[in-house]
Amino acid sequence: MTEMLPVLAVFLPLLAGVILFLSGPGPGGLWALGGIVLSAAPSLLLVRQVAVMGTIEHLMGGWSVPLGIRLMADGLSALMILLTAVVGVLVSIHALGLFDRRDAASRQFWVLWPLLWGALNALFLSADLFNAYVTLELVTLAAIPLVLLAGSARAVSAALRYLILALFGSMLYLAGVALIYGLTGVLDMQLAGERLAGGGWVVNLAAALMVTGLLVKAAIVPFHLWLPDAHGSAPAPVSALLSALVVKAAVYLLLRLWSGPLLEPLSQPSVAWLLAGLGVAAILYGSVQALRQPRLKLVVAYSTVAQLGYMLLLFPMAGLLAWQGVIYHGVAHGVAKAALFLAAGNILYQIGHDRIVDLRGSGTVLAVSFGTFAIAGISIMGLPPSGGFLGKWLLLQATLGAGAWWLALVILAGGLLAAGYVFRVLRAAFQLPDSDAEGMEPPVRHIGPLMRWPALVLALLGIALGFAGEPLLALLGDMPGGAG
Amino acid sequence: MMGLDVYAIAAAVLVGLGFHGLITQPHPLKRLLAVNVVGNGVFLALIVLARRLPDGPDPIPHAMVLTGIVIAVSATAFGLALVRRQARDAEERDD
Amino acid sequence: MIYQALPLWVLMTSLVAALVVFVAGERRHRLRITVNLAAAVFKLLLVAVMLVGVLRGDLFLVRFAVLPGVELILHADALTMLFTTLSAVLWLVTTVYAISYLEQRPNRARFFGFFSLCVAATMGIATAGNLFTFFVFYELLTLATWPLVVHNGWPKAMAVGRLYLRYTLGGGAVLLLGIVALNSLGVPGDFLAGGSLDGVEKTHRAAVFGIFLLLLGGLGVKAAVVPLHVWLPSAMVAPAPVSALLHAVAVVKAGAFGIVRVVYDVYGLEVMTELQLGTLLAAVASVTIIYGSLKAIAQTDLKRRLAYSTVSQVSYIALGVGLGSPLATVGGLVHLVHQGLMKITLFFCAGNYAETHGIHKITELNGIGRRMPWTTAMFTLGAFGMMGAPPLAGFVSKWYLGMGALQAEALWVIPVLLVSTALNAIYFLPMLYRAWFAPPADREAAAGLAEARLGLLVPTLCTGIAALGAGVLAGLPLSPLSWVAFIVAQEYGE
Amino acid sequence: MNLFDALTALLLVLLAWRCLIVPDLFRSIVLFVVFGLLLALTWARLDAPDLALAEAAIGAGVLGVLLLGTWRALGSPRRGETPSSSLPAGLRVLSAAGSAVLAGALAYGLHLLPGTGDGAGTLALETLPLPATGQPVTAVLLDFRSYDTLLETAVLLMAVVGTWLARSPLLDALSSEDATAHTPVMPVLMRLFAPVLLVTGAYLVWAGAYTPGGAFQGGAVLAAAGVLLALGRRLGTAPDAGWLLRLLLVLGVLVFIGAGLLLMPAQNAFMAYPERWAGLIMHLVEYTLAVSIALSLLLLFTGRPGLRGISG
Repeated sequence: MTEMLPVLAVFLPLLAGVILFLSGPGPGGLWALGGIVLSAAPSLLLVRQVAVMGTIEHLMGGWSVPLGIRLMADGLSALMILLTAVVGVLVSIHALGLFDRRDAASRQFWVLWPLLWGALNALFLSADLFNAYVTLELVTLAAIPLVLLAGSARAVSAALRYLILALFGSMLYLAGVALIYGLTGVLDMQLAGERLAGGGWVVNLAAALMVTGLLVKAAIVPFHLWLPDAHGSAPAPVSALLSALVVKAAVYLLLRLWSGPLLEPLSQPSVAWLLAGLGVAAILYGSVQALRQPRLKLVVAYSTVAQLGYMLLLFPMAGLLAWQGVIYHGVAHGVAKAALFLAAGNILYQIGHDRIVDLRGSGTVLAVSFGTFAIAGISIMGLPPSGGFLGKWLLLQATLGAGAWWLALVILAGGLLAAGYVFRVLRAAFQLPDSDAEGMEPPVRHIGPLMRWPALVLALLGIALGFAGEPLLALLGDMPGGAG
Repeated sequence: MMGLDVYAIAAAVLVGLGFHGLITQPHPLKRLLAVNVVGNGVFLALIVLARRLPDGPDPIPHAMVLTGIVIAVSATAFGLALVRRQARDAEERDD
Repeated sequence: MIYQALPLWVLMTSLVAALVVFVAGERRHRLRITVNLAAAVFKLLLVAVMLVGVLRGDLFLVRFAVLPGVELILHADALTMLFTTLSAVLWLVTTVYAISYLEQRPNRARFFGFFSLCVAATMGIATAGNLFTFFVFYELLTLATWPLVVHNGWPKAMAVGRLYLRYTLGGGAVLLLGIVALNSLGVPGDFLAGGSLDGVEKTHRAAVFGIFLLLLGGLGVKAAVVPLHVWLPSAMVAPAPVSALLHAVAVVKAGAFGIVRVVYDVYGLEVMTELQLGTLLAAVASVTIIYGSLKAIAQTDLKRRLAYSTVSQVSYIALGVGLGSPLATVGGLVHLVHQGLMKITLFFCAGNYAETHGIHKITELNGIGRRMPWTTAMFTLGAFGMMGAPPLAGFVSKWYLGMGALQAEALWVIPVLLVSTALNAIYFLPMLYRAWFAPPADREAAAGLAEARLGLLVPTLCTGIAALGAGVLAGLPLSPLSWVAFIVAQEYGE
Repeated sequence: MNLFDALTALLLVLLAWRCLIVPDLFRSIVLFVVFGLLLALTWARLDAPDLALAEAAIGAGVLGVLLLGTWRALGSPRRGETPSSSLPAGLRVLSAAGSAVLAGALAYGLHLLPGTGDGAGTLALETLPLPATGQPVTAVLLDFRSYDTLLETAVLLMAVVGTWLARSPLLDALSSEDATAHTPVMPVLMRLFAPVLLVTGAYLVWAGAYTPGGAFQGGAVLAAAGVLLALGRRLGTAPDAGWLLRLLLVLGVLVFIGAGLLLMPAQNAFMAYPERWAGLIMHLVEYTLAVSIALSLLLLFTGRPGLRGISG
């Protein structure tokens, strides 16, 4: 049974998507709920098995590598799958409240989202360079239509930009894969890594192409242009999924390549520092932009641009602490950012806009949404007790251990800037309304428990992650491939 | 060494051309074409690679290209639907 | 097991109260008041049990590993109890005061929720067993106090809130850098009597020195050490109970307490002396003492004057700790409690004046002693205490500080203490004169007795008398002074 | 290498360059289609007949129809000249230089690759007699790396759903836009070609196991027949897909996943088939996939969930 779990983790969500596609406009939430359960169950079982037994592999079609495709669930995969399952279930519940399945467009959410879920799991399990390309495309093409659910012209433009850049990014990645296949004749990550030992000019070129492609997909500065528009204009559950999981997928693949076949080219100091430099630029630029956005969802979206930057700080430090820190940060960000987007979406839903200046004085009526935003914000700012803080702690330990003082300062500055944009929103909640606007209280739409609770639970999970370092890092285990 | 192969050079040039087109062309349809040119360059490179085996063409790059074509065309078709929608939105805004 | 985890329960009491208050919502006044008071009383009981336990030498320890090699540790030693007891007592009193003060005002659920959270954070700071845990609660305190500072929602309050965050979060970042840097030298930062550097100072002398500056910088913000004090006088826009709490117990004391922990339980006195850090600390504290007093004189607003007085007085703690001799330590630590009692009394009085007669300026105090004799009496008690008039609490602190300076052969401290006392008199005595002897400005103000309402007056009386008692009865067992002597005996291994 | 190859390569590059550089959108599209056809020829020459077919049918054919249709559907002001680049000249030069470096590096990289390969490809050719299909590429697609193929069909499904969500159906736009569909040429074309295309498509699917061709190429040709019918007003769109249409759209994926999952407990691996049944299963997968692919491509063209036949 255990060896079957990786396959089930990929195909039961895909199957759920197909079944929901087939089920048509029929009955409402129950089918969707069934789809969620069908998708989440194998993921959680798989994570448990990995925690108990260590790495699980599955040879697709029974063909051994290099002929066939290998699925591998190690600690990192398990952690990402767990993140996807937890965020996925909670966002799904929120979506049950938001998307009416009787509406033709909203119905497609329940087709695309399980497909996306399966695609994400497939990517996290992939141990094959070309299969990773296919799964990455799957993730992208499931994600972009979801952006359209908002139906606005802005969303359409954002989706188109996103599509073109993502397609270009994956072509660059594929070019790199072609070169690696040309060098080694294999596509399996581990085998390719063994045969690439010793490096060379072509390996460097392949690494450059693949990494650039992935940076485009991960929206790392300067390839971030599509992200704020796409994430800022999509419906809240979609924004949550995009920011928490989809952009992480590309970063995940980057980490996977770094700890595997591309270890040598990416560990050269010049490359490592270049990547970290991009990370620093992303942190500073994204945070400053987030401070200047007029709309709540755009603040949250630019915050994603900034937070992704932290994950690139891994490369020059390259020790176990940095590895743990970066991944813990990624997980914590996923949970907290999903909560932020859901909270922002709830505010938007309740009062019909998300202009920050006009939020003044709404703290009392929107107490729960703002409270959720605040709790999730703690993790985003990297303040204790939260998952974001533990990630920051590990990263700081890693930077100081490596003697990179200025990186430590960047991390701290990023935290302070994050505090700036989080509190800028919270300030609106505490501020008194303009005196002349009084008496014109805008009507507040009621949100049901389905929309309120998942956001709050996610935010609280962000706090709980501040106490869960031991078990999660035990699940993550050592760096794969003995990197560093 | 693979040696000097005109098709390999053509593949590389196609990638470069597509990249340039993507950066300089503002029209989304043109940009979609540019990305497809990049893709076709990569596919061509894979097919050139497939010819290195002594016992006939390597089926693995061929399978990769076929998969790649289907993905690229699917994505482009979706992209075209977005281009049409964007144009319609723009028209409605103008009216 | 349950007994050993008492520090956790003490913390949880406030945390649960905060949660209940948040969840219960704005309209359930009775439930909120009941929960607040019950929690405060219950906590006081727990603290009393723990106090006896510590005296008996029982071990209180809770550890929880959050990361490999990084633990959250809650423990209770004598120093913990000093701070915990002070907070628990003052929380109860302030809760009573705040319930009365905020009657009929909006957003009370929010206020009391964050109020309890703030106390929970303070308890965490008091019971923290290592720097990591300390930092967790130190930042939590920032987060919990910001909503209290901006509670009124006026544009001015929002601006001050921004200033407050800039200072405290910036300080937090610096502190974090220091803690992690210490960690990367292999020092987990556990709080152990006598220090826990484990000889690292011998191999990394410069780093250990630099890290102390980082730690001091981070803690100095909350302790309002000049020039990091700017936020404190501005934070006076907050409602009076908040000011009282910020000044007497929570925020500034968290900073001062952190300095005490770092000096005694992380660096240890030997290292402090060896690296000349004690002298540095004492010098910074002295500057702050004088500067704060000078600024206080220039203030016309009552609360602002009190705020600058706080800036000055809190640094007595740092001064005593920096001097490092046993007697100076006694003076510094006991001031942690004494200043708390006296300053909270003063702020309660200021709140009473503002709430009952709308008095904010010092000039408006004229003749108020006749209308509000009880409040003014307590104000007088606090003021004389601050000046250090015997036999009040402040005198005890200053006496020990002075003796300690002699013991440490730091004679330059004596003039500092004398000048400070003189300055205290310059800014307190005129207020007392106005209140008791100056004629009231208008006729209406001269008319009859108009004391603050009972909910405000009783807490004021309690703290005022406690401040008096702490001085007069300093010789009794379990007085703050005796307890501090008990701590010092442990720290110096006597 | 000979002159013919050199000329072909040069022509490819020239076509791509012109396609991206001409301001007129229509010419640009036509050039792209021609480029695609020449690419197909090139691939045939480079021992890749499967891919040549696929490129001709899908890359040039289906995509060409979609591109031209989209061009028609764009409002007249947007149809003509595309705005030239708004980038400052300096940046354009920079971009050109960057592209040149990219191309150069890639060419040099390809040049440096070892002249022979040893690895998965050789292994695939050696293992070939074992699986049920004799065509190497089909064996890779449906057996060794069938997982990729399965996932890629899911991409098609996503693109179809995405197109619905874009709510800009191409067929409706075309039929409302102009009357080309009503010209007398159309029905004739349709009557002549639709059956031919259908037969060709079916043949390609069936033959895929042994000769060049397969589910994708055959599916694309079948889709072309559908496009012709739609343009000739024998097929129209509907707002909602009936259950049969939905089922056919995902039939290939369902059979693929179903076969894999059902046989997994017995075979201990996903998509490993017992030797006796392997041929049958693979054929079943290929046929159902072809149907789904054809329908998906057709729906990418029509742009709305439903299809309806128009009698007349």
